[in-house]
Amino acid sequence: MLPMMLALVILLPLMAALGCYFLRVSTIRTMIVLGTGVCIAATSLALFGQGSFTYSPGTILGISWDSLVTLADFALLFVILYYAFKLKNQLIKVFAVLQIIPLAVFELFFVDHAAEVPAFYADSLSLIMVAIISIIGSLICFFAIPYMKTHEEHLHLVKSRQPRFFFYLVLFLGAMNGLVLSNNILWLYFFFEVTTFCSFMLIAHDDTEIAVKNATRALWMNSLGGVAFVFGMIWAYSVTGSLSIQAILEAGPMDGAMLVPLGLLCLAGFTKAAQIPFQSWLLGAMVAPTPVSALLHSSTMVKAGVYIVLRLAPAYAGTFLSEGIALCGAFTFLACAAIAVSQSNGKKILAYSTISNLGLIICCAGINTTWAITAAIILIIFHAASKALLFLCVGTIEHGIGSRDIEDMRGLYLKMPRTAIITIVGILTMVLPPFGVLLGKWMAIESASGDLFVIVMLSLGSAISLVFWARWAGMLLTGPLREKVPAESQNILTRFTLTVLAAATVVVSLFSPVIYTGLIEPMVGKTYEITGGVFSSPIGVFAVYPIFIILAAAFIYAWIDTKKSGNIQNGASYMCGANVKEPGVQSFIGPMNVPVEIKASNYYLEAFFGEEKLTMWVNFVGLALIVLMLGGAL
Amino acid sequence: MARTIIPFGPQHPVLPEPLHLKLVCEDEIVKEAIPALGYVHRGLEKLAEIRDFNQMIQVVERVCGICSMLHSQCYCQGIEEMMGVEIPERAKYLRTVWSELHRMHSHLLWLGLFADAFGFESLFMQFWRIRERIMDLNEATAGSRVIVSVNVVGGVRQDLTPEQCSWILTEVAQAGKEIKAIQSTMLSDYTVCKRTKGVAALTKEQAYELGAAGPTLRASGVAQDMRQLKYAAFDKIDFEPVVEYDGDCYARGVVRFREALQSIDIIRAAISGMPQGDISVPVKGNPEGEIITRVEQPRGECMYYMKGNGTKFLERVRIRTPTFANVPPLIAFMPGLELADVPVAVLSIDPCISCTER
Amino acid sequence: METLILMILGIVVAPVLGGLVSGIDRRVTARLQSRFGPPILQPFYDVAKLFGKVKVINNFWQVFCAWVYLIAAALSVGLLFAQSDLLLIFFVQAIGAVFLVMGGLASPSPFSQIGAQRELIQVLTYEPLIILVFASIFMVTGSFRIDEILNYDQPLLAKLPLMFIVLGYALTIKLRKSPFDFSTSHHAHQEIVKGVLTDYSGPYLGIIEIAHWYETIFILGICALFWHTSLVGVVVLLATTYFAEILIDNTMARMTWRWMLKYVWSVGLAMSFVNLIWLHAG
Amino acid sequence: MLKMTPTVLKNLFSKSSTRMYPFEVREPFPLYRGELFNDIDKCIFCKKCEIKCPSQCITVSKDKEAGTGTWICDPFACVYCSICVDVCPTKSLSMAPNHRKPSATRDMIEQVGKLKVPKKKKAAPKKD
Amino acid sequence: MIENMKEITLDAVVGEASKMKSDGQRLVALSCTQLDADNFDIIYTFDKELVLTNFRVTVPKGSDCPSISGIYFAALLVENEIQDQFGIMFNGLVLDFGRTLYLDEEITTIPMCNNTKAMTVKK
Amino acid sequence: MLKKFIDNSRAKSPWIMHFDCGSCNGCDIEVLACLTPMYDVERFGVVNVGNPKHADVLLVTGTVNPRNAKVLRNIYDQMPDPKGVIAIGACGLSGGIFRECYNVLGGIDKVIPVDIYVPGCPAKPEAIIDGVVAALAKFEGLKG
Ligand code: SF4
Ligand code: SF4
Ligand code: SF4
Ligand code: SF4
Ligand code: SF4
Ligand code: SF4
Ligand code: SF4
Ligand code: SF4
Repeated sequence: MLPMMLALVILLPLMAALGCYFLRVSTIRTMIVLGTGVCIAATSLALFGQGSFTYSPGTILGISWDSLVTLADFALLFVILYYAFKLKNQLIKVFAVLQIIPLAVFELFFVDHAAEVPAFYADSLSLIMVAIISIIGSLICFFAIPYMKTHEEHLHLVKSRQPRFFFYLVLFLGAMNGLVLSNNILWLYFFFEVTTFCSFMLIAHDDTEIAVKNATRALWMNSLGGVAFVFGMIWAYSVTGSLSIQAILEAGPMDGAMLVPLGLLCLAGFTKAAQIPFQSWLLGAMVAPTPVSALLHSSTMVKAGVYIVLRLAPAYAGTFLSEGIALCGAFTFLACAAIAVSQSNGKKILAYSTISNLGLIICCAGINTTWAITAAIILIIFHAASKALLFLCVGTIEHGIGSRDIEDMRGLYLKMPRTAIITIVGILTMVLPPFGVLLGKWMAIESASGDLFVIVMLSLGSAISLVFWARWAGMLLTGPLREKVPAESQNILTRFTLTVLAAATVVVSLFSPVIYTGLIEPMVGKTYEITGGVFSSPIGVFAVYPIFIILAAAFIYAWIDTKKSGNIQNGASYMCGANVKEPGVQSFIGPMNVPVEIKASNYYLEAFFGEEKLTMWVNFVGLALIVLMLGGAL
Repeated sequence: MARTIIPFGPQHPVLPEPLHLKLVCEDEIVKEAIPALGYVHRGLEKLAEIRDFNQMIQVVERVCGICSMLHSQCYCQGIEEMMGVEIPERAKYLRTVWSELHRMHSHLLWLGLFADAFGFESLFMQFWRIRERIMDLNEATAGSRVIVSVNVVGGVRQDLTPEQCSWILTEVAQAGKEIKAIQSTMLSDYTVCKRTKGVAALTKEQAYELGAAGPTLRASGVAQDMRQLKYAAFDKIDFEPVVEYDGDCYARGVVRFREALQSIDIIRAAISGMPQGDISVPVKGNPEGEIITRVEQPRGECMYYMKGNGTKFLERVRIRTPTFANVPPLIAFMPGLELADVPVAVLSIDPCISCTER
Repeated sequence: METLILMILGIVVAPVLGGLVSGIDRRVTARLQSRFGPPILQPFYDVAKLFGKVKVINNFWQVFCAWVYLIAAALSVGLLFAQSDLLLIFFVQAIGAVFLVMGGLASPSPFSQIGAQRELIQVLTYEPLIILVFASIFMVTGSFRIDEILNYDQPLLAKLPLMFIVLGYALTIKLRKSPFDFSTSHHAHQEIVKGVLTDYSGPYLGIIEIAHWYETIFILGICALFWHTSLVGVVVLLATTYFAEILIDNTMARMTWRWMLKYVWSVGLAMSFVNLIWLHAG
Repeated sequence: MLKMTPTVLKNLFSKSSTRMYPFEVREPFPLYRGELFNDIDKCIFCKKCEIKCPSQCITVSKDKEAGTGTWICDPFACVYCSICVDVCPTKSLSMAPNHRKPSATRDMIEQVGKLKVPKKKKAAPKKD
Repeated sequence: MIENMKEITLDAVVGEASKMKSDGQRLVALSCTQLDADNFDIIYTFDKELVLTNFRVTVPKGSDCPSISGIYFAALLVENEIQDQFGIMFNGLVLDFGRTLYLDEEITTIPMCNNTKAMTVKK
Repeated sequence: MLKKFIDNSRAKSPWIMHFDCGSCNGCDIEVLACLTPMYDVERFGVVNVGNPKHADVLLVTGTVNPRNAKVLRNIYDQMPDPKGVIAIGACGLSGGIFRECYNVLGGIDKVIPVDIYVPGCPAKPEAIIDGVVAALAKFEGLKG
C-alpha cells in the first residue's frame, strides 16, 4: 500500500505532467489535471492513516533508485548550466559549476554507496506538508485551468503555451511531495533543485523581458542556496558519516563543527524561503501568472525552505545558531511587514506578507521550544491556505477589473461582491482570532516572550501587518451602497476553488484543536491542554470554540441587522456641505463651481516604510545577521 | 501616486467661517490647495447707493463684527477728512480706548481659536474666559458686547465717566495678569511649539511681496503698523510695532500675544492722557471728493477708498480689508503642509472671510 | 461555570462603569477649564438620545462593522473579567479595531477615509506597546493568564514602573485623548471633522459610543493588573491614572500622527528596554 | 510640556466661572441696547426714525381719517443701533437694557396711537 | 486728497506695476469705480514705508485689462473680484475664477455696474 | 421604560452644530462664547459637534446667498430627524441690515424651516441660551 501511495503522490504528477505536455488538447489536459488533483489529494489524506513511516524503494529494472536520482540530479544541473549560458549569466554559471564539481567529487570519492539509507521518512510534519501540497496545490491547479485560458486571451497568443505551463505546474507538485518525504539528503537535494528549476521556468513563462530577468534572478539566488546545500551536505556527511537526515537529527543537539553545515543547510532554506536579504527573487516572481504565485511562491515551494530549517531544528536546539535563526526570522518578519505597508500592488503586498510570515515560522524554528515548533506547524498549515486563497482572489480580481493595484480595488464590492467578500474572508483569516494564522501567531508570541529582541520585533511586525491587511479589507467595501449588489458571474472552476478554499480556511481553523491533538501533539510532544476547544497551558489560554461561537453569533446578528437596514434612510456622505446633490454622484462643488469627484487613497508612508528607502538597510542588516549566525556557528 | 482629495469647508468645524479649500493630499501632505470664496459675499459696498453716508456707518460696522469699531472709525475718519471736520481731542482718545479694547478682545479671541486649531481646548477656554472681561467692558460702556456702534461722523456717541475709566483700568489690568498666567503655555509649551514652530513660514521678502498685512507681516520681520500713521490719539501715544522674525505660525501667535498686552498699555496711556471736552462736533453738508484712509485693525492694515459727489449718498465705498491681503500668502504657503497643520496655518493669518468678501 | 458568570458580569457592568467614567471625565474636564460642566449622567442621555434618532447610513457595511466592533469590545471585556489570556484578550479587541477601520473605510467620505487611515496608524502605534507590556508581565509572573498573574504576590508596578508608563501611552491613544486624538476626537474641532465616525449617526453612533465605554473599562482593567494585590491600591492607581489622562488631555495640544509614530515608538521602546533589562539584571 | 498644569489645577480647585444663566440672571448694564420700545402716546409719527434707521425696519404711517398713526417695526430686521432713539424728537423711543426673547414666529411690532396733530389743533382753538 | 496719484494708460499698467515692484513697493489694493455708463476707473495703490503711491487708469466698458497678477501674485484676488463685480475681464490671471469668485449663476446682472446683464460665465 | 428614557433624553442632550451662513462674525463669536466657561452651555448637555450627521440642533447665523443656500440645504438634509433649527441675529432672521444687497436672499427661513428665531445684532449669548432652551421645548413635546 505504502509504495503505491508514495508513487501516487510523487510519480503520478510526473506522469500527468508529461501527459499535459504531449497531449496538446485542452479538454484532455483539463481531465488530467482534475484527475491527478483529486487522486493526490485523496492519497495525501489516506497517508495520514499510515502515520509515520520509513521506506526505501530499492531498485527498478536493476538500477537502484539512488543512482537514478544521482543521474537525474546531474542532468538537471547541466540543464541549469545550459540555461546559464543561454542567459549569459555569470553568477548562475559559477553557482552551477560550484554545485556540479563538489557534488561529483562527493559522489565519486566520499559517499559510501553501500550504506543503507532509507530514502523516505515521514512524520506528522511531512504528512501535513504533503496534505497542503496535494490539496491546496491541486485546488490551485484547478483554478489555473480557466485562469490560463483568460490569461492567454489577454496576451493574444497564437500558439498556446499551456502544455508547457501545466507540465511544470503539475511536475512541481510531485517534486514538492518528494522533497518533504525524503530522508536521504541527496534525494532531498535533488527535489530541491527540481523545485528551483520549475520555479525558474514558470517565472519566465510569459517570456517577456521582465519575466526573463526576474526568472534569472530567482535562478541565481536559488542556485546560491543550492551551493550552500551542497557544501552543507558534504560537510555534514564528513562529520556524521550518514546521508540520512534522521541519523543526523538523532545525533541530538550538536555544537562545534556540526553547526556550520547545519547553518549552511539553513542558509539554503533561507534562500528558498526568500528570507532577507534574498527576498528580491520572490518579489520578482510576481510577474508570473497568478496561479504560479499562489502555488510556488506562497503556499508551497517557499515552504520547502522553511521545512528544511524546521526539519533540522532539533539538531541545533539550544545553540547560538538557533538564536541566530530566531533573530533572522524575526527580523524578516518585521522588515517585510514594514515594506509591505508602502506597497499598493496587491501581489507585492501578498509577496511581502508571505516572506514576512515565513520569517515568523523560521523564527519559531529558531526559538526551538516545543511550543514554538507547535506554533510553526500551525502557521505553516493555515498560512498556506489563507495565502493561496488571497492569491487566487487577486488573480480573479485582476481578471475582473484589469488591475492588481489595491487602489483600483476601492469599492470592489460594488462590482464583484462575491470575490470581494471572499477576499475579505481571506484577509480576516490572516489577522483575526480565532483563525489559525492568529492562533499560530499567538503561540509564537507567547513562546518568544522570554526573548527581548525577538518579542520586540514580533510585536512591531504584527502591528504593522494589521495595517496593510485591515485597510485592504476595508477599502473593498468603500462606496455608497444603496441597493443590493448582484453577484458577478464566474467560471465554475474559479468559483469552486475560491469557495472551497475560503470555506476550508474557516472550517479548518475551527478544527485547529483537533489538528493539534491528532497531528502535532504526537510529533512534538504535549504542549497544550485542550478542553472544550480551548488551548491552555500554564502560560496561556486560547479559546477557539467559545470565541468561534460568540463571533459567529455576532456576525450573524450583525448581518441580520444589516439586512434590516435595507429600509432605513440612505444619506449622502459628509462633504462639508458642498455635496453635489445627485443620487449616486460622489462629488463636491469645488472652486469655480466645478464639481470635483472625491478620491481617497491609502497612506503608503513612503517616508517611514518606503521600499527603496528600507531595502538597502534591511538587506544590510539581514546579511549581517546571517553572517553573525554562521560566524557564531563557526 | 495615491492622492486624496478633500473638500475642506465650506462647513467645517475648524473653520469659523465658510470658506472652501480643495485640498489634494498625499499621505496627508498637501500638494495643492485651491480656495473658493463667496459664501459670505453680500455686496454691501453697493448699499452706499441707497443708504446715506451716516447710515453707512452702521453698515460698515457690520462688514465684520469683530473689528466693527475699527471699520466705522476708518470710515468716519475718511468722511471727516473729506468734509474737513476736525473732531474733538477727547473723541480721538475715546476712539483709541475702544479700538484698543477691540484689538484686545479680537486677539484673545484669535488666540483661543488658534489654540483650538491645534486641538488645545482648555487653552481656548482660558483665552475666551479672559476675553469676557473685555466684552463686559464693551457692553457696559458702549451698549453692546460686539458691535459697539460708538462712532459717528464728527466724534463719538458715548462718553466715559471717570468711574468707568477706572473700572476699565482695573479690568484690563486683571485681564493682563490672567494673560500672563498662560503666557508660558502659549509661548513655550512643548506641544504648542511643536505644532506651530516652522509651520507655514514666510520670509520677510515673501511676506512683503505677497502683500501680507498686519501681524502676518510683522511676524515676518516687517515693522509696519498703520497706527504709525498717527491717527486718532496715536500722535500723542507712543508705541513700538511688535515684530517677530521667524515668519511661522508661532511668530504670528507671539505677535498677537504681545500686541494684546501692548493694548493694555495703550489703553492706560489713553485714559490717563484723555483731555476733558466735547465728544463730537456737529457736521453740516455732504462729503465730496476722493479719499483713501487706513487704520490698523487687529488683523492688519484696513484701507477705505471713498468717493463722494456732494450728495448724501457716497458714489463709491471700497473696502480693502486685512484678510483680503493675507489670502494670497495663505494660498502660497499651503502646499507642503501636513493636513493637521492646515487649520493652524489657515488660522495663523486670522482669516476673516466676512470682511474679505463683504 | 464561574468563568461564565464572571464574563457575563463583566459584559453587563462594564458599559455602566464606562459611561460613568466618561461622565466624570467630562465633568472634571469642564472643571479644569473653569466651566460648570454637564451632569454626570450626560453620556447616558447622549446615547439614549442617539438611539431615538432616525437611522441614516450610506453604506450598509457600516452597520455590520459597528455591531462587530461593539461585540468584540464587549467580548474582550468579558474575557478580561473571566481572567483569560492577556494576549488572547488583546487579539479579540483587535477584531474591534479592525472592524472600526473597515466601517470607516466603507463610507466614501474623505474624512471618514482619512480617519480610518489614522486609526490604523494609531493601532500601529499602540499595539506593539501593549504586546510588550504583556510580554513584560509574562517575564515577571511567568504567565499570560490573568488567573496566574493574580496569584503573583507583589504589585507589578514595583517591578514594571516604566512599563506602566508605556501602557499609559497606549491608554492615551486608545482613549483618543490629546495629544493623540487623531482618528476621531472628543473635541469638536478637528481638521478631519469626526474622523472614522464622520458618517456614523444616530443609533449606530450610539453603538460605537457604548463600545468606547467597553474599551475604557478594558484599558482600566489592564491598568488594574499593575496593583492587583490590594483593592485600595487598584482604586488609587486607577483614579490617579485616569486623572492623569484627563490632565494630559487638558494640558497638551493635539500632535500629528507622524510625530506620534516616531515619538511613541522610540520612547516606548526605549522605556521597555530599560525596564526589562533592569528586570533581568535585578 | 505640561505648562498648562498650574492653570487647570487652579481652575479645578476654585469655583467655576460659569454664569448660571438662565437660573441666575445678572443685573443688566444700563447702557445696553436691548429691546426697543415706543411710548406710543408720546410718538408724533414724524417719521424721523423711519428715515434715519440704517436698517430701514421702521414704517410709520398715518391714517388721517381714523385719526390714528401706526408705528411698525420689524424686530427681526432691527440691528439695535439705537439711531432711532437718538433722533426721535419726542424721546418716545427707548431701549430696555435686556435682550429681546427668542420667538418661534415672526411678529411685527405694531403700535397704533392717536395722531397728536389733531389733538393739538383741538387744543389750539380752545386757547384761542 | 490722495497722495502721489498719477494717471496712466491701460497699456502702461504692467510696466508701471513692474516698476513699482522693483522699487520695493507693496501692493495694497485695486479700487474700481464706475465713472459713467461707459467707463470704469481703477486705482492701483501701493505702499512703501507707510507712504502710498497710486496710479489710475480708465478702462472703457467692454475692453479687457491686463492682469498684474503675474507681477504681484497678491493681485489675483482683487482682479477676480473686479471681474465679478464690474464685469471687467483681466487677461493673464494666474488663477482665473471666471466670474465665480463670489457669484453663482443665480446672479444674472453685473452687480456694481448698474443695469447690465452679465455675460456668460467664462469657463 | 427604555422608551421613556430615550424620550426624556432628547431634551437633555441637544448636540448643536453651528453654521455660519455669511454672518459678519458678530453672531458667530457670540455662539462660540456660549460654549466657553462664562456661559458653558454644556450644562444643558449641549455639545458642539460640527458634523450635521451628529447634530440635533442647527444654529445658523448670517444672511443667505445663492452659494451658501445650497450648503445650508445640504447640511440640513444631512441631519437625522428629529432636528431643530435656530436662526440667530438679524441677518439670520431676515437678512438684517443687508436685506437689500444684491447677493442676499434674505433670512434662513428662505431655505430651511426655522423653529426658533433669536433676534439681536448680534444676539447676546444669553439670548442664544434662551433660544436653545426654547428649542428643547420642541424636543420635549416629541414623545415616541
Ligand atoms: S493579469 Fe493575470 S491573466 Fe493577465 S496577463 Fe497578467 S497574470 Fe495573466
Ligand atoms: S484584457 Fe480585455 S481588452 Fe485587454 S486584451 Fe484582454 S480582452 Fe482585450
Ligand atoms: S474652531 Fe473655533 S470657531 Fe471653529 S468651530 Fe471650533 S470653536 Fe468654532
Ligand atoms: S478683519 Fe476680520 S474681524 Fe476685522 S473687520 Fe474684517 S472681518 Fe472683521
Ligand atoms: S426688535 Fe422691534 S421692538 Fe425691539 S428694538 Fe427692534 S424694532 Fe424695537
Ligand atoms: S421719531 Fe419718534 S416721534 Fe417720530 S415717528 Fe419715530 S418714534 Fe415717533
Ligand atoms: S435700533 Fe437701529 S435698526 Fe433698530 S429700528 Fe432703531 S435705527 Fe433701526
Ligand atoms: S445680525 Fe448683526 S451681528 Fe449678527 S451677523 Fe448679522 S450683522 Fe452681524
